[in-house]
Amino acid sequence: MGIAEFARDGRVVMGDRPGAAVVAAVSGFLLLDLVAKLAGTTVFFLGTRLLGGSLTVGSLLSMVVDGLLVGLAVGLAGIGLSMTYSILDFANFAHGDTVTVGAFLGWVAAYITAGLGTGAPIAELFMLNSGRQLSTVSTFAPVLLGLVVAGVGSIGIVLLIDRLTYRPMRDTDNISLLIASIGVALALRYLIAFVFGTQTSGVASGGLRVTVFSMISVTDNEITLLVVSLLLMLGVHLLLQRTKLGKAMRAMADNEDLARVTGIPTERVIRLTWILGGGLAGVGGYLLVLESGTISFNFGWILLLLIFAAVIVGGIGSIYGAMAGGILIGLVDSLALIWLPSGLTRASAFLVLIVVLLLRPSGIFGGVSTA
Amino acid sequence: MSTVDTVRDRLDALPDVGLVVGFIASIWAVMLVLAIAVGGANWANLAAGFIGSVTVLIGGYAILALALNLQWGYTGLFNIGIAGFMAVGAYTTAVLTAPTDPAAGAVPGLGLPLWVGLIGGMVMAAIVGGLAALPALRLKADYLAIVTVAFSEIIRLVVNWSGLAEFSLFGVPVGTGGATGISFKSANDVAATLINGVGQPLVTAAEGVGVSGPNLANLTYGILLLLVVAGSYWVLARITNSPFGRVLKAIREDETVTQSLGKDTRQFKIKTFMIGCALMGLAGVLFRGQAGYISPQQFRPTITFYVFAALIIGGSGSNTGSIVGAATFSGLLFYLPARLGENVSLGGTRAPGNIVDAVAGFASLDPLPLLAYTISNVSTLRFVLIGVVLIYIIQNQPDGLLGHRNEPATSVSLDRPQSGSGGEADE
Amino acid sequence: MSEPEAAEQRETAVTSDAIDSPLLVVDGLRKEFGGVVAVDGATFSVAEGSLTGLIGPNGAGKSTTFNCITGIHEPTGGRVTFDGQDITGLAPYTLANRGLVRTFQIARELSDMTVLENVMLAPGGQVGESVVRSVTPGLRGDVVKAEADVRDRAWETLEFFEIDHLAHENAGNLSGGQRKLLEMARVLMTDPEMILLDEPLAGVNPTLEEKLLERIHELRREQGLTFLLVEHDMDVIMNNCEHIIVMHQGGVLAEGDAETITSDERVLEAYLGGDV
Amino acid sequence: MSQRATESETVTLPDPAERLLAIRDLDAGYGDLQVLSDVHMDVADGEYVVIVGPNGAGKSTVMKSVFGLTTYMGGDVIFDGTDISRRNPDEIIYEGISYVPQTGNVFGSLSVRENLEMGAYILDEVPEDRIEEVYERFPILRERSDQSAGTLSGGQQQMLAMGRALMLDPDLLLLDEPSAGLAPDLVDDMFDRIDRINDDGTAILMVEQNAKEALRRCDRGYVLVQGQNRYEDEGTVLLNDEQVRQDFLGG
Repeated sequence: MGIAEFARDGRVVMGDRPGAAVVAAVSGFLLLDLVAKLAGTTVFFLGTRLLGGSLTVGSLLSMVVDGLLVGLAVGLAGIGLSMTYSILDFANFAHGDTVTVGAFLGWVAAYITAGLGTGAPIAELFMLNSGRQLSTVSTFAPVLLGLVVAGVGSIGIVLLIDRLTYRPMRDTDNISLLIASIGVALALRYLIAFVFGTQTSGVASGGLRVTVFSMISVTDNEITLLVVSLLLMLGVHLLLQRTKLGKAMRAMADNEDLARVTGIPTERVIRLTWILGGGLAGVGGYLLVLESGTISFNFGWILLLLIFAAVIVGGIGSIYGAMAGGILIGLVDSLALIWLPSGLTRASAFLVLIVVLLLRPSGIFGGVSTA
Repeated sequence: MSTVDTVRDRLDALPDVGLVVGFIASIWAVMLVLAIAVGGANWANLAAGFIGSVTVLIGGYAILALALNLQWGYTGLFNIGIAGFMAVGAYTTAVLTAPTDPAAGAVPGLGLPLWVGLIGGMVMAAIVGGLAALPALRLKADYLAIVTVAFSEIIRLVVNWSGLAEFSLFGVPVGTGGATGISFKSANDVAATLINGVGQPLVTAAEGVGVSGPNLANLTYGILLLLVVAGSYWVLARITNSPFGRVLKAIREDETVTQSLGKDTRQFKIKTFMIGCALMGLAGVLFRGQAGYISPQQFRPTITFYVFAALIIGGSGSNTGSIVGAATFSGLLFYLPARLGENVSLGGTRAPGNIVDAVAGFASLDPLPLLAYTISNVSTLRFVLIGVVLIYIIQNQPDGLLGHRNEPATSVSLDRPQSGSGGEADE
Repeated sequence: MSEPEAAEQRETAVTSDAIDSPLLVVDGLRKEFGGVVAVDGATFSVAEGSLTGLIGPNGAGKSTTFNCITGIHEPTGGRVTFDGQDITGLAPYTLANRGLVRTFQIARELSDMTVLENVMLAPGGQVGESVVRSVTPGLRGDVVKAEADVRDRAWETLEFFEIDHLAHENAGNLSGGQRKLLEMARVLMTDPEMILLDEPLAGVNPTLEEKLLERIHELRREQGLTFLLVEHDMDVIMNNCEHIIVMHQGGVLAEGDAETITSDERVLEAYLGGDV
Repeated sequence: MSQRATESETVTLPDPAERLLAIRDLDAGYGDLQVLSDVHMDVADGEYVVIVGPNGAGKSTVMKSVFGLTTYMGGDVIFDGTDISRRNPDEIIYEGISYVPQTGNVFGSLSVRENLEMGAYILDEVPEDRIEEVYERFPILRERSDQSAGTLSGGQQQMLAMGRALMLDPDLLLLDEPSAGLAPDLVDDMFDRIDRINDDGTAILMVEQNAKEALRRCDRGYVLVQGQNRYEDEGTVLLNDEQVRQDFLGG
């Protein structure tokens, strides 16, 4: 099987040389254009602007920072999607709504603890509409508590969902599982809408603004996102590389049959997959709200395709790929603004997704651990 | 499981047309009963409203489910970009038929007749579908799914983009209207004209029993849509009950074998994708653009998943099942709960404004506030129900209501020929 | 190796019953997967109307050869000629339409289709495979007429293989042996000139085995079909094939009739795992 | 002359309780396809037993059946006095049997050392002494310790697969065609290593395509034809039996 796979890959790459060449040409052109823009020169050809324009280093840097921050959270959420894909072998369309669930659980916890004693009615706090904006600096303890609740809560939810939905279907084909996950996605999303309504609530805004290198300005909430994401990614790395169960997870993603004859308890590995994936999704969602400031019942669902893009670009099944892919997609989403009108930047991220799937289905970083 | 089985057994006994007509008629009956129960003196008008709306929904979802059934149920092509192909069809029709001199603030179009617009929309959807299919069809099912859904989102973002809201096409001003959308020749108006022309006596009669003009027009439109469903069914049945359909089924089962039996499977897949997308494009304008107005909001990916739910409930692989599924989904899961929520009240208990107040009633052992809250939010909860039904079906009854049926892909009776061969004797 | 020497080697490789009218010629076929060479210059031919056996120990490259001939894999090197025409690397459907078809080692029935549908799928160039003809009133008449012919032929073929009583059954419900019969019936419906059989008897009980072999011989006799057969069961090969090709380590080790093969010490060694 | 299976049935088979592994009247296959019928086999403590036979005889199926990877259809598989015929692989591994599949037998993305650790997954702690023993047995694995297994050569992967299987110090090691796909000059080396594993006390049941070499080295051999026992005897006796040799070409 390994050999056949290899051969097929080889053939695919061969057949796609022209496609790869086009991609390389386009990337080269964009890079050249970027340099021209930064230099403030414009090149005209036959009366039309060929490349160039103007762009300040400062605005470029702030775009990079934006993209990096969103990308980190997307990557964090993507780890779970990638893991379920490689270990349970299906594309989980409910993953975006797990992100939402985690975010709501976390924010309700943070909001209520921050609001206790302020005299705000409990209903307003629970519904996240007291109008108060939390920040890491001003309400450190509640924000931290919310983070923990987001992780733990979403773990509980995904374990319950696995028990009810996916476990009875362990031996079914991956398309049936995918469809079941669409059902889960609908149910989760509208349960949230049932409880919290469909409005968008503003819940967080930076309490402190720090300027770095006198050009980049970031808030305390953004720094929290950065620090927590990096720490969690490091944690995942250590878990997978150093712990026995983490290694077993990688082993199972690699070769499930061999894992079974080696005595690896596959159900336990699956449980760990949900725990890690669900927890990171919840935390990722919580952090995204911390950064963007607003929360609504379908923000995770809207994010799902971006998470898919991150995971596929990084090579589905690869956890490091998901992290790297997240950052890359975050940057594409943000930097596309240099060339495209703001309404189309998201489309460019999806375009990257499609191009990668067609030209290099194993991802840019090429399946570090393949499914 | 056993309930579904009994339902299935009974369904099996009916001929297909009877099955579909019976199904839709019973949904109408349910609506009628509801209207009588809650409408008081106004029941007839309410019933016409309910039945009209549910029929439009059934018609729209049935066309979409039939198209998806051709692609997925027959050929195994997991297309979850339905919303995007609907948008292509709808926007093409809109741009072709929108008036050249629109009202202030609206977007101009080419002002062509509606039928030209409809054909144009289908052709464009087929072309875009074919272009999407060319590279994508070699991907495995779940990757194809992701590519198609991403593709449909790109389409939506493009029509939503303000840069295309109004532009000049070879000197002629046209546009998509961007986020605000575009108005064009309303398909509904055609129904209204029809009704007010030849159907004048009918209108008078309807008004006599209290049915309003718009409700009657809506009902007429729904029935027109059902005629389109019937036409689509006829075409698809001929496509699938033929050697062409046989090859499609074979591709779904095992593409390598199909190839080694001499079929150029790629061609079959692309054709199928184009035909299905054309139908999706048609549904895009007839269903979403009923009122002569479309906007990008109407083509979110969610609608794709509703079509999947409809097809899976009915049974993928069966044309009749597609329609039955669409009727079940739109009638019983999508429309009915919302109307029940609006029209059922709990005596004096007013629904609390949020869930906290609703649950607070429990402190005084009063479940009514929560119940009232639930009822008033039933239009949200129905989507939870749809999700749960989807999970239940895929776990317990993956063939849906009718997917287990054997609908052999052929254009003739398959019984052993009576004359000619004398069996084993001559071997 | 000098030219004449190589030529001489080739001469001796082909035994006395040299093939006068080869239908299929495999010349220097080579297939690599990554760095691994699975088929390494295999050269042999199959005479028209013959029943030729292809055997060899595990890993000899039989399946890969099969897959290269039938277009499942693209060969890395070498040439395959069928009926005088170069068919190297052509897609499976093109080959089938030229009369070269195959069965699969593990029967690959289309399990959610009926037995009759399975068989009716096979004939090439059916008018009803055109959408326009199938849909348009008036034109559909031709489709229906052609379809009736296909149906009648399908019934006859099922009767020939004695599985007509299963015609309306889903193919997935058939037993292992019946599936093998169905596969044979299906490839026969393509009107082939040559059929490549990949272990048609694996998992088939002796009675059914007898029946299948009888059918194969009958098809050769009465329709002049050519068969190339990969089979593990040596008895079957020795008793039925007039020409046998032995593969070992990606190449052809020996060729000849049953007697030549069984008395060839190198063949025995190859099977016992010795270096040859 | 080797014992024909039909004759040996009249001779009573050894008492299963006295054998490490005893297979009796085993029927097994995949799904509804029966591959083995009435197969019997014995492996004594520390014995080196080889199963040979023509292609498609069901040799690998015997091995998979012992490890619970086939569809059970009848008969007994008795290991160390316990009937394991209907157990799953994850239970059987606790009994003291390890299995090395023919293909896909290493975790390609894990390092060599991690592969070995996975071999001892069911133990509470990583047995450093066992890893050390495996490294001594296969020094190349120590050199490649941190390299991912997917980058090893075919022969090295085969050693790693065996090393992984030895991590639990099994009483019985099941090897499925360990020489398959190896370059000819590596085959002898592989057989030498298997000899040494057996010399150190581990009983071995091995399927081998390379019948000549395997029969020369083993204690006893079974010839399987079409899913049934055909002959059994000392390896060298079988090897020199003209009838057995002909069996490989049918007969």
